[in-house]
Amino acid sequence: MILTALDYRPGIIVLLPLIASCLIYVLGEHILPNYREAITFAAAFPMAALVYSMIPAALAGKEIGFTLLEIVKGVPLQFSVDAAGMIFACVASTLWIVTSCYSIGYMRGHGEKNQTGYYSAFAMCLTATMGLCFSANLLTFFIFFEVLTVATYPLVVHYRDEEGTRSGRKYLAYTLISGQLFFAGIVILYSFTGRMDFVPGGFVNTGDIPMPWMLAVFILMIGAGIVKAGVMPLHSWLPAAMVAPTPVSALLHAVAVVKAGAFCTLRVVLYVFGPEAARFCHGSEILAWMAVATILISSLIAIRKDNLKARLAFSTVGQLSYIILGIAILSPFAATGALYHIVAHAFMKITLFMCAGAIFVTTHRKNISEMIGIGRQMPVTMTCFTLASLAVAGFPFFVGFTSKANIIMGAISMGQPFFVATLIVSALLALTYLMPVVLLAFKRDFYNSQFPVKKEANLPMLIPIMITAACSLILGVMPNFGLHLYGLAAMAGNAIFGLSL
Amino acid sequence: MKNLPAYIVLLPLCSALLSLALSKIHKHLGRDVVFGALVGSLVLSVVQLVRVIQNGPIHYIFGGYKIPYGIEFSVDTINAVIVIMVCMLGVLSCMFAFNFDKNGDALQVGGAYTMHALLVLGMVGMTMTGDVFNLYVFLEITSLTAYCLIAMGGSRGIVSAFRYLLVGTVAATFYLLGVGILYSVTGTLNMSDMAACLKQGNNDSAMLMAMMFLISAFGIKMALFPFHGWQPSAYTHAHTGARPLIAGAMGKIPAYAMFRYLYCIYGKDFKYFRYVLLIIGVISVCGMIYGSVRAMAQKDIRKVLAYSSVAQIGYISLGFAIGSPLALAGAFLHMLGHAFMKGGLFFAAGAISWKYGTFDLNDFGRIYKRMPFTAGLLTVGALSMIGIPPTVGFFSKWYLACGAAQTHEYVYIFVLVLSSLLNAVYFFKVIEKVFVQADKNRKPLHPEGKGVTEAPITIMIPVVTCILMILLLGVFNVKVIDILLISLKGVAL
Amino acid sequence: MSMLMLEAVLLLALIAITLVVIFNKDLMVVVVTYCAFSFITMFLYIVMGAPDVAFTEAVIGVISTIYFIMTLRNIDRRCK
Amino acid sequence: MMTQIETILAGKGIYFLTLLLLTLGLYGIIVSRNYMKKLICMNIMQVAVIFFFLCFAQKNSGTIPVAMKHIVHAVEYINPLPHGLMLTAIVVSLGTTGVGLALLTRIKEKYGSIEEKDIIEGEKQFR
Amino acid sequence: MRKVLPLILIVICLGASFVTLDFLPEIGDPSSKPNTHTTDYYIEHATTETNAANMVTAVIVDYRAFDTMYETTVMFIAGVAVVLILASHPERKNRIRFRKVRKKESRDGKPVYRTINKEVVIPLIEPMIMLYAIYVLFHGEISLGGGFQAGALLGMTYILDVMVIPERDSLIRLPKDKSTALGGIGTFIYVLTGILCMAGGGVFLEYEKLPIPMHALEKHSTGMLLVEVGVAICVMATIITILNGIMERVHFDDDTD
Repeated sequence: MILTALDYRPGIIVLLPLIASCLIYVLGEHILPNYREAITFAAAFPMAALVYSMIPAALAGKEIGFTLLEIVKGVPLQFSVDAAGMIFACVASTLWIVTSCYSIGYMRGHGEKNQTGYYSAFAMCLTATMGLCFSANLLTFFIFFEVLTVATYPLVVHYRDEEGTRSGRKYLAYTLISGQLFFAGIVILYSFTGRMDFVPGGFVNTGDIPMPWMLAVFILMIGAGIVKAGVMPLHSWLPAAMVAPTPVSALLHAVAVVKAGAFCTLRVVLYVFGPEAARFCHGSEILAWMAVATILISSLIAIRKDNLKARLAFSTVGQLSYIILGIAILSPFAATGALYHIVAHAFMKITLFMCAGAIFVTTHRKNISEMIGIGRQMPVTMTCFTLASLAVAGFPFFVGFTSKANIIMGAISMGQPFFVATLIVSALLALTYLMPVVLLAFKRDFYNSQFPVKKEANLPMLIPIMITAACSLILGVMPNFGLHLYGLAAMAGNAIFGLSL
Repeated sequence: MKNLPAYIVLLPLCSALLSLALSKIHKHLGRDVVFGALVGSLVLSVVQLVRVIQNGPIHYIFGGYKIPYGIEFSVDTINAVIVIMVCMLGVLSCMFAFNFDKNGDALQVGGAYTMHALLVLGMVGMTMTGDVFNLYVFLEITSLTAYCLIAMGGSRGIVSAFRYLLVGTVAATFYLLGVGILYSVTGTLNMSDMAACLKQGNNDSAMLMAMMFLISAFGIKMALFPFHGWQPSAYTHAHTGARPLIAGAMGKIPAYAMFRYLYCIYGKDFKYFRYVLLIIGVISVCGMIYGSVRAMAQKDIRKVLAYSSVAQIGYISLGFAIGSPLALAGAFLHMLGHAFMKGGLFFAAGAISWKYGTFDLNDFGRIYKRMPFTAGLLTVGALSMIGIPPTVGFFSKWYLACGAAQTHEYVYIFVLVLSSLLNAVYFFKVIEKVFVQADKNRKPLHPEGKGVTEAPITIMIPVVTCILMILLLGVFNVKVIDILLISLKGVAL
Repeated sequence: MSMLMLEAVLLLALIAITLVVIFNKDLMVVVVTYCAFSFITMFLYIVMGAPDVAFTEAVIGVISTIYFIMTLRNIDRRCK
Repeated sequence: MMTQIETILAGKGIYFLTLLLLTLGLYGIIVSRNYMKKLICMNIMQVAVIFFFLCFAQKNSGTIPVAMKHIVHAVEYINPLPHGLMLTAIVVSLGTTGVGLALLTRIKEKYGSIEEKDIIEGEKQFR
Repeated sequence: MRKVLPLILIVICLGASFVTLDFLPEIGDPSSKPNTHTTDYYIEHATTETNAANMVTAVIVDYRAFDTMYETTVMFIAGVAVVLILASHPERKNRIRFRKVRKKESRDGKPVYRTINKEVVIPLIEPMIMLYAIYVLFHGEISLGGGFQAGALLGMTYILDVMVIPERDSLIRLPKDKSTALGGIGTFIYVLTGILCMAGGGVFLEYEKLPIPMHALEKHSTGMLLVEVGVAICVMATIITILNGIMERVHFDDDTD
């Protein structure tokens, strides 16, 4: 990637949480236990500010960034800012603040142990995520991808119990295997093309790699992304990782890990292979049909789950496949939709998870069947939950609508009626699995029996919930509000397919 | 400064020779002299590397005779780097050993450090020498000191040492036989002269036969897969103070000697070169899988690390088998990296055992609460073993894979992937033990307070340095690769 | 009889001794046979024109035999 | 007849016998179950290699490599270099034997036997 | 099975090597590679360059002196290793009982060791051996022998002493801590010679640069002599060390009969 302006901001952004992580680990347990949150915030706010400060440059289409050093022979460790990465960075940095705030409430309210490790690993995850956002080439991307894999592990095994250990192993098995295959794919790709840098629209020409190899490399490289994104045959680590504390689930399912998977798929399909090569080797078709199957099946599974977090997890699996589908359709609209769905899903799903966590901390209930009438006790929380549910289902004037509409338009423009049908059916299914929660919560009959008192969760938990719920409403009405996220998504989508704005 | 290479071997030698005599004056005087000499060697080896980079290879001939008649030390960038690695591990493990010589008389203390310095000396000499028979002598020095250091490890140690002695002597004999065959067709013992002579004559069958002997000799010494039988118990039961050095550096030097024979003496003109490489490739692939599979079943962290060494040595010889410049550079990077990884992991394990006297993985439960730094460093070392960026393990794997892709040997890439996944299985088992699983009732050997209680500083410095080296080598690997490539350009495929 | 024949005969004798060493059950016999081995070896070195090596071997042969015998006093003579 | 045998001996025979000795030593190391015997077989193996080196150092009608006034040509002296090398090898073998014997003494003290079977049995007692 | 399988393997290897042995030079061929390539130089220049008539000595302590230095070090290592192995975990019951001075008499009143007459061995044979050792040491360059053999012979004296009259102190009396230190010092003399050469401005072990006012060839002789003395001391000390180490553990059953 040729950089037009030298700018060290991406590097600082990556460095900030890294320093925070190290500081928390070193000082955490015994020296300054109560400064963990302070350190986190001290890193989170400047980081978000720095990310926001780069939006104008990204909107102007300037490619800013810098090369740190040559990380392996012939390939630099390079950071640059482009529209797609910017979207993800904005989401992640914003939600880090929100989640940290929520974590304080959750951890204090729930009396969790091992908080040092938790905050440290959390910051480390953010380092990796920011690195992913601003990586300018595949190798840099891969390095942060693997760091993310490892940094998430302590969060999954947070409770140090039997179940946590088991899901930790499952998580590692899935992500490490796919990561190593990704590595093999990168090596083979590099040996054929000799290039590594992300180019909108890809740098692989159809003649670069002989055909069976091309599909093999495509699948190897996609594997890592779709495992992290939880596409269907490879999703089972994701519900298992539900054992972790709720802020972790929120991070896993809304901010860092799964989005990183989706983002990885985006980078590989659209920035490495490009639409032509992806279509040429039939990789995109395989990807699209996997996504379709996932959307439908996961929604059906979600309906049957009684555990709220499990239901949300399967919902996540389905929603992420929207992004994958949007990428695999290979049209400008769909790509825009996919990118914007990263934003949309982040805000919606984090609201839902945080609500679930708030309910758990306040009432210690996990299952939906036990929550009948909870709307009486926690009206604000449940209102936010309702808003987010509607957004997930894709109601107009909610954030989910904008992204889905774009994907549907892409599918129509590519002449794929089946995908359109899938998206619409899945919206209905989403209503089917989320609305019962809302309806049961506000059911009048049980108002006085189970939850007599009005008692919300504590403020550090409530405020983030309200903020994200509001965001998912505001961004639905005004997609370009504040951070110009929709504009960035449209820019990226157009750049990939070589269209001018 | 023209005697620089000589000083590097003479400093540890003199200190070792006088260590026993000095120990009679004061129990720890010999030890301090040895430590000082090793530090001196380290400094000089760094100076040497700088000079080699600036002025090209150094050829130092002892006795001042002409080149095929005297013994030569030929130092190029590759072995200058390896010498630094050996000296550094030597210094660190000498410092580490300070903690394990409390109960011994002056003779034992002085003797143990004598052995330590001589082991370093043997490895340094083996790396720098340019004479095939001189290599044999250094090989024997390395072996004898290693037998002794392993035997000092207790009841199992003596049996391991005896087995290693038998096998090691067979290896030395094979090496001598290989040298004999080569000498009988060339009439010279100097490596560069021998290479020139071999190119002239039509000696392919003799060379092939010699190569078979040499591969088995070095294979035994570096514990390559079918010859590794002695290694796990030897690494496991060696003297605690010397284990990091033995496990970290000792296997690498024969590997370097094998590289010398393969690429500097034989070269690509050798008729059966491809077949030899194929054989090495096959056995290293088998070793990579076998070592990892065996390591998974172990409960003792020393055994885990020992079997993983079998696998990791396979990486190095795989690089030799691929043979493209990048793969060779990767093999050497892995050689350096693995020395520090294994050294660091053994240092960390030693720190834990210094406190709790145990190496059993089941006793490691949630040890991070008592020793968070050791646990964190252990984790970084383990991640490097698996090959997670930005540690050096990833980058050496990268170069190996790139080399394999350049020569279109894609099988090797998948073996690398498979092996690192198998590594992940048992190293995450270790990490899980350290961080996740429940406490076992450990009893501290030394009185300790509440909360965080790390091992003493002389143990922590080696651990920290090794892990730091892993990260530095990882991040600045291009510098190392550039230095290595200066000398690799001429010899690689 | 030429030198080469002499060498061959001596080598054959050594091989015979080696067989004794491998298959004998009494370690004392083995050690003493090994002493004979080094004695014949010394001759062989002289025949091969290496008096220096022969001299050394003569000395070493004695010393190592003494070592072996000393060790034997500490361990069982019989072996299975 | 005699000359034929000698040609064979000069070409391959002596080498073959030396190799035979070497392999017998190796066989002994593998087969013997007594560690003392293994040690002795190891010594035999080393001796075989020394023969190998001395074999090709010989010269027909050469004399021992000590310079004498009336012999001046290089052809008339036996090759001294392998002799020097083998001196080193012999010394090394003595050192190895000494260390091996010391180890054997310790093994006997610890395990009560130097038979492989007993030692493997005994190893299970120690961690 | 255990005996047959290696046998089969070895027979196969031998057969294969017998078929392919052609590449080795014919024995006794004066024009073969090893007998011409570098050897001619050694043979022709040994006397003139190093002032040593014995070419083997010239090769080992002059041309390849560096090898020999480490060979000596190997001996030293062996000695220290034996001491460390045998003393690293002292156990009371296995510690040696130094032989008590006791009258060895069998039932009919005659001494046990009748076959070896100590009155002959001690005053006559031992000094002769030592004298011979010193002769070998100093004449290493012009005739057979050298430092190693001399050292071994000196060590033999001690061995003989100990073997013949166990209850008597030897002529050379060396406990193991002293003998190992002595071995180190012996090797150090060797190293020091080399270092002196460096001090004189040469490379390591370049005898011509020894800082002593002598003719170049004499310097060679001096250097070689110094080196050989070092070797002799080290080898003697090591042989004694190893013997002491092993003997310490020996229970002389027949001592106590």
